[in-house]
Amino acid sequence: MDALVNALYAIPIVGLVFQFAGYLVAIIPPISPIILRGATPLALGGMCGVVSERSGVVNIGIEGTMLASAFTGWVVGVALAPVLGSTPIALFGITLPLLLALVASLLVALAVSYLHAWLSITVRADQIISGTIINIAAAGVTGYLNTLISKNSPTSAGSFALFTPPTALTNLPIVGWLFNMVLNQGPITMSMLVLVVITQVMLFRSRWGLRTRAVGEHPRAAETVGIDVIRLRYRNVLIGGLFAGLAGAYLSMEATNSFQANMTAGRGFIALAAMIVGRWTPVGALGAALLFATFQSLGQAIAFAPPGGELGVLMTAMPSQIYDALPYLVTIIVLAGVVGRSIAPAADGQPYERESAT
Amino acid sequence: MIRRLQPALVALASLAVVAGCTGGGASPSPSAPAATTSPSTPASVAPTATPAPSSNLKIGVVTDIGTLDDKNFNEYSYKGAVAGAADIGAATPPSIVPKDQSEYATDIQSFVSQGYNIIVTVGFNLAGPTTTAAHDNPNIWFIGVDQSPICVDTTGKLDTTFACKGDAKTLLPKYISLQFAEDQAGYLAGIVAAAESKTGVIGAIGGTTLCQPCNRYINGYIEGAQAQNPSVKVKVAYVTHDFSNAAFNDPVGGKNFAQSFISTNKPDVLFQVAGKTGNGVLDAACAAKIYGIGVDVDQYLSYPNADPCIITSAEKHLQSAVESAIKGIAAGTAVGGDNRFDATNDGIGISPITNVTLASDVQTKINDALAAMKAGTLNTCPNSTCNNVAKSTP
Amino acid sequence: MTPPVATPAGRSAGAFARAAWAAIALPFVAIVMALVVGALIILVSELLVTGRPFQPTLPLTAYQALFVGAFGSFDGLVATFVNAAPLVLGGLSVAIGFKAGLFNIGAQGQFLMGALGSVMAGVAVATWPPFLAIPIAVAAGLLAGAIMGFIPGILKALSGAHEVVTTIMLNYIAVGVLAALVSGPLKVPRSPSPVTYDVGNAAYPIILGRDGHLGILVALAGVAIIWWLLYRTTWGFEIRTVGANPEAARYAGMHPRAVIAFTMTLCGMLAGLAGTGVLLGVSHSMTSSFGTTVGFDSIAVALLARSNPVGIIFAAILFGAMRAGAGLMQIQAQIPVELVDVVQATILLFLVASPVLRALFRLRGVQTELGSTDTITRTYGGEAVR
Amino acid sequence: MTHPADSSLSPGLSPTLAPALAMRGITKRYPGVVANDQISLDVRPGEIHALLGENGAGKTTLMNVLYGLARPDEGQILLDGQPVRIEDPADAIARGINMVHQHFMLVPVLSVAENILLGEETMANPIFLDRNEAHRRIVELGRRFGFEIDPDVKVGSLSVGWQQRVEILKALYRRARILVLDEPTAVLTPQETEEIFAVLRRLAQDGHSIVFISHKLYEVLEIADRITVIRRGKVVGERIPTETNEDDLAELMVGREVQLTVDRGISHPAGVVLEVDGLRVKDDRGNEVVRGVDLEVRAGEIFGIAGVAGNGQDELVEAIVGLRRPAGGRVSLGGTDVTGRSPRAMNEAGVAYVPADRHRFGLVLAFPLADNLVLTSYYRRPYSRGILRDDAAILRDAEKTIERFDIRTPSATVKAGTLSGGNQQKAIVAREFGREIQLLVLDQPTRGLDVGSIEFIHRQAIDKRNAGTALLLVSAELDEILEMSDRIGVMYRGTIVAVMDGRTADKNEVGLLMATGGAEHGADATEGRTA
Repeated sequence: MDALVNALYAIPIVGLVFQFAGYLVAIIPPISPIILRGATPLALGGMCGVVSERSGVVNIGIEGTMLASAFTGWVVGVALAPVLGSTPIALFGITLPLLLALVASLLVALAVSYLHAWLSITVRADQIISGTIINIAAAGVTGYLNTLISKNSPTSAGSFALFTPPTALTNLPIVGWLFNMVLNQGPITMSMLVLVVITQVMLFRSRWGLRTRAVGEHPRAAETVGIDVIRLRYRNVLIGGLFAGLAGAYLSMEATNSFQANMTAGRGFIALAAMIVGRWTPVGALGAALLFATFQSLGQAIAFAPPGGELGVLMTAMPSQIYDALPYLVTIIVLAGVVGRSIAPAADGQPYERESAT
Repeated sequence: MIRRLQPALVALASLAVVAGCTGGGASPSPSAPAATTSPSTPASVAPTATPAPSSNLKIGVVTDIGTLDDKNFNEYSYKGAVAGAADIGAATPPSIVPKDQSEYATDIQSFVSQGYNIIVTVGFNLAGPTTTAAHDNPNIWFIGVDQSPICVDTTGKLDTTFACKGDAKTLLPKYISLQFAEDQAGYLAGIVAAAESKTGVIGAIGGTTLCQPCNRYINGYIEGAQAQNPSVKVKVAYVTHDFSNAAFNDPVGGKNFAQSFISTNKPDVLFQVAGKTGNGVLDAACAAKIYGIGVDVDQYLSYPNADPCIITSAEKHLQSAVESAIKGIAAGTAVGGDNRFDATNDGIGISPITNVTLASDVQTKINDALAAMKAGTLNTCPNSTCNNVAKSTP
Repeated sequence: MTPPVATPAGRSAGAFARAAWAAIALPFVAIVMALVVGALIILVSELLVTGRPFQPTLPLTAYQALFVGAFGSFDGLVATFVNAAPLVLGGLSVAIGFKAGLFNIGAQGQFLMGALGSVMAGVAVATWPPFLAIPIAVAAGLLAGAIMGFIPGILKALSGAHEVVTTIMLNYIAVGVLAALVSGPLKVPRSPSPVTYDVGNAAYPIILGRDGHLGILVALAGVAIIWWLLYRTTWGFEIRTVGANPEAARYAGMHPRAVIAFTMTLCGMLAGLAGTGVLLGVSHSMTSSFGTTVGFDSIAVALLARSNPVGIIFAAILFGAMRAGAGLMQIQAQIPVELVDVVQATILLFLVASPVLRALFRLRGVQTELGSTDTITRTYGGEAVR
Repeated sequence: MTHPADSSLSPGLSPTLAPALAMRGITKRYPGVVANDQISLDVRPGEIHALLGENGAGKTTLMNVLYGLARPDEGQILLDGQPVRIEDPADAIARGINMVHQHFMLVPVLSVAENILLGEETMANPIFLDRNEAHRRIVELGRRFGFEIDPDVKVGSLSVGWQQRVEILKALYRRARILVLDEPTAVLTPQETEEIFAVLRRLAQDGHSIVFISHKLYEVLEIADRITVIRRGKVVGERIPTETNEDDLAELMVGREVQLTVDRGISHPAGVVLEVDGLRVKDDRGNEVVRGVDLEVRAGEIFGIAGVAGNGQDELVEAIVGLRRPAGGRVSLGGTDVTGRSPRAMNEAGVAYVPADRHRFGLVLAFPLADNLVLTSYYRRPYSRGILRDDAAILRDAEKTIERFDIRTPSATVKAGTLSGGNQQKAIVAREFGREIQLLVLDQPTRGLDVGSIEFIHRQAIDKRNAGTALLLVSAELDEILEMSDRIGVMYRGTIVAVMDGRTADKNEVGLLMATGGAEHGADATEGRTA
């Protein structure tokens, strides 16, 4: 077996491909839980886009919504922890302040989404402008308050803890790392996986999903069969807001237990890209998010644990910035080449004027 | 809601500030913090225990791009300026956080035109604009953090080719540049890391390869570790290679990066040199149940999230350096040009050991190293190679 | 829906005043309202967070400093213009994209590449006479920006890859390219930190006060050229037609794909020129942290100006003034700089909610629509371009 | 409102004598117009009641009032004698009122079943749809009214006739008692129309009340039990088909005596202008929808292409004018091969084109009228030199054109979107007719226009023909084809299955060809998919 592998590796040029494949097999399992963690905020943000845009409301305010909820989760946790104590009450290191902070962050995400919904549905403003406002305002307000608060250097209420899967499961040959990838995670990451599946099924199998898709494609047709387009759009933007809020909470309450100005660092925009590359489906968005996160982790792994042999020589000779840019490059290539045209829901971005209102 | 928490927040703030003021790492004194609360929080908050002298010097701070609370240059330089102002009885210094590189000069100019006497500029990216401003305004004191060497031509103007023919000390006598021997602090941390490692593999994560102080920390760390245990393996990685958010402002990314790093390289001690991104690195270390080493200040105090696993921090006394520079200016003892802060003037050190108990021989080793640095017999940066990007040991 | 206006031959002064009010009433009210909101935020946050003694006049102090910093002195005014110049060009970049139905979030990356191009060329010709060096450096910036715009343009034209995604990704890639070059081949060898050489004679000359550089005029010229291009040439007509109705453009014998690629390239050139201006006019050399928010602020500028080239001048001056005054505001009131973002967002918010504003302030007969809704989001999601 | 599951479908179970639907004194005002002025209408159970009127007479507004899409300013609606307020479509549906809109309210990317279920979902549990049950009911309902349909087919891939059936199924699925059909036959072949009529008659026998909106006189006479005629928002008469005739109705409807057919005179065809040879064209999805079309159009004649919408006419036309690259075959113009030339090249070669969808292709609604008038010639002198536009010349010519073609607009600088549909179409016609051309391609040139505009456009077209231009007319309205064409080609599934003389062509024969493609293509009239 080893001899075979070595023989394959030794083939000129083509051997590099085998070496790379061998490197992937070796490197992916240990970093797979990290890949999933990297994908979590992107997938959740992407789902925010999916449910909102499937009903015809463009949402580029994902970044701002995430930021607002990340800030809220952190600040409420900070405020409550000294009052309510921080004894874990259940699995995942959940404490009462953490739980309340999560609720608060989701509420703020709802409020921000409500603003977007009001502007783009009721006021019928341009939805891209509305989203841009949310992004600027969220960055401004959270940055402003954070600067004021952090003059006093508060800490945090802690964060959700990772679940430790039984080693019997993770040590299984061949598939053990997959269990590790999925189970060695915190509550928000795990819920993300569940939510993606639920949303996917709901979108294509439930009444809500059918109505959502119809409203996003042909709102007038939906209205003529008695569907309240305005209400459905509101509801979907708000549901989307919950997803974005969860993504924000993930950043400040599960991935870390702190908040920094602009800590979303563009993840909301990448989530938007994931949604488009994933063709406006939850599973697609998760796939795109995983792809992005994989190449990000891979690029980093190459930097600190380069493969051996000729491949390693080749890879370490390249400017390291290439690996930083890898996920972005791959996203462009996938969008331009493999996925081709992603067609948005037909009524996406178009304000709807109710006929019966007149 | 937040108001009710103020006592708690203030207490925490004081703790964080103390972190910067406690002395060198050689004399761990865990009982110190509560006792010696320093009056260096923003003036209106801090309990002003001692009647301060008064001064009409106006002090202003221009930070680098980013935020004032970056747990790095910006934050501790500013805190130093606040402390210095409090010491000499001047008003609490205002600060400007530029939005981009093109604003450096105008922001400095804002203070100049408002008649400020001491302007603190933070970070090597401001070296050029500060040099120019110092040349144009010879009556104003400038304190530049990490801007050495001050590079001027023979007329005292900024030399963009870095030929550095002019003598900054005489041409720009009121421009003080503070530089730190991060390599020495890293060296001390390296001794601790190697001593506490059971597997013989330790790690360090830097924010970006473009940050020279980061390189000095890590190279010193490698030297120190190998001095303690010649067979130790030091794994080094940088989160990114540019100045994007990922370098110093993305704890989420830092945590993910560190988790990958830990799962592939399996170190059992991890040194972070990446600002807030590095706080994520410490989180990862704690989550993986390995030891973490903080940077710049005593992170056991400044970043309590990492308290379960942090064993020490490599410190540079940025805050006290800025503070003493201001005091020096007020007292008339300040000297322009490059001011180096290292072991000899207590400019660097390591924090009190926590979570582990050092073997006595290790403690001795640290004390010896520190003494040798002070004596100038231990060079932790041979031929200035410590400025280069650090690499994992083979 | 604006009712068709019959245009009588001569207009009275009163009618003109009414028309002028109609055009500016809404932005004016929005700005005032945004300042009020900003003031409330300052007061509330002072109460809740900082623990300083409560100063009810703090918002006034802050706004006064903001205003004085931006307009209170000649140097301040020049600083406002210097800050506005790249926003004008960036705003044009985003606006012309909107006109063609493209959402150029990539102004940021194009800005960086434009600056990088001009520093590379500028350093190379630093000792040449200025009348040669400046045009060469500017041309290099334009070219670099153009390439950065052409890539998403041609990708959209050929494969339909959505420009929102490609330009966002290219922004990140630009940061990496910049870092690789500035810390690598462009770095001054003896410098302790990554920085390029000075552009020397390629720097924009100072034409106004202490810091007012040629870039201010370049920006104004950019407005004139873009206005002329959009409304006085067939190319502009094609751009606008493709944006308003790509199918009709095809029917009319235009080539939407070519127009899209061309327009994105033009977007890139404009944003690149903005970067060139900052580099040649202000920083003269590049550090590896060269990066700004110009690219993102430009989106807000274009939206505020309803993509109108002349409106962009005023929007950019407003935003430029806030940047110029922010320094003094931080000095005198110690208000975090992010307040400026809050105020900017709130201005946009009130403009977008203009029907509400109009009802509140009984502004009748006032122009209300913000931007041409039709052409901004129409092509979202990659409507098939053939 | 509740009604037992299938009682409404059983004949003779409606005990009430009151009209199933009564609308009393309905008035609906929009800014500047009174769309409905004191309109009253009674519809009895089991009755097919026709609402006859020109485009813009207020028929659709009245039905929107009934359907809760518009709120009346005055008046009352009674169902079974009980006054009701209909708040929105959901309310209307709950009361058993259903509407088949002129522009189908179907979501093309959803399947037949999904479209039918939408808004009235059959649920397996409170969350998920019960697809099996829904499929069963849809198939059963279809069978009951004489057709079979696959519930899983995407609606976008169905022919118009089948989409019409889906719309009717949608209403039946909701157990509609009152069914409103707005211009249901506009795009159907006579045969398809007959089939739909048969369905409607069965529905009426079942006790459904049907409101049939139309402006086609003969159809109304054929299907309706009673006819209410409205003009300019007012009821101008009520008739029983057996006691009236087309002329009487036409006069009522238009308010003056109208010439029902344009006198097209005699054509004097000259040399061949357009020659299409074995042309094959693919649609956006890559299916070959034009499969070897041969035709020629001579100078001075109108060649009409009849066919059910979706048989490849659009793609054929787009290929001829250069908007779509042919997959094979040849197009020549005046003897020159112009296959695959760009729209601009075709335009310059003297081809003018009035597209079917004027909002999509013909106009840029956000632009001033003047700009729209030069949409295809803006780049030429006198409108521009090099890349420089000459706005003065554009405006000057625009004003001339506006006068010449009688476009009703306040000025040339008004946005095209603010004009009425008829005037928008006039603007396109003015642009395309107002220059030297060899070939004029008209795709559905009068769809949705009022009688006056239709007359105007038909007359302009005939003038062009008489001046020696070759005209290619595509229309899904067989009447228009028969009225205008000197020669008629029938298009079926991507080929021209027959060419006949326009004067002698028999309507039923053409209709049969449209529906079946003739005997040699097999009489698969009930086949659902066309592509």
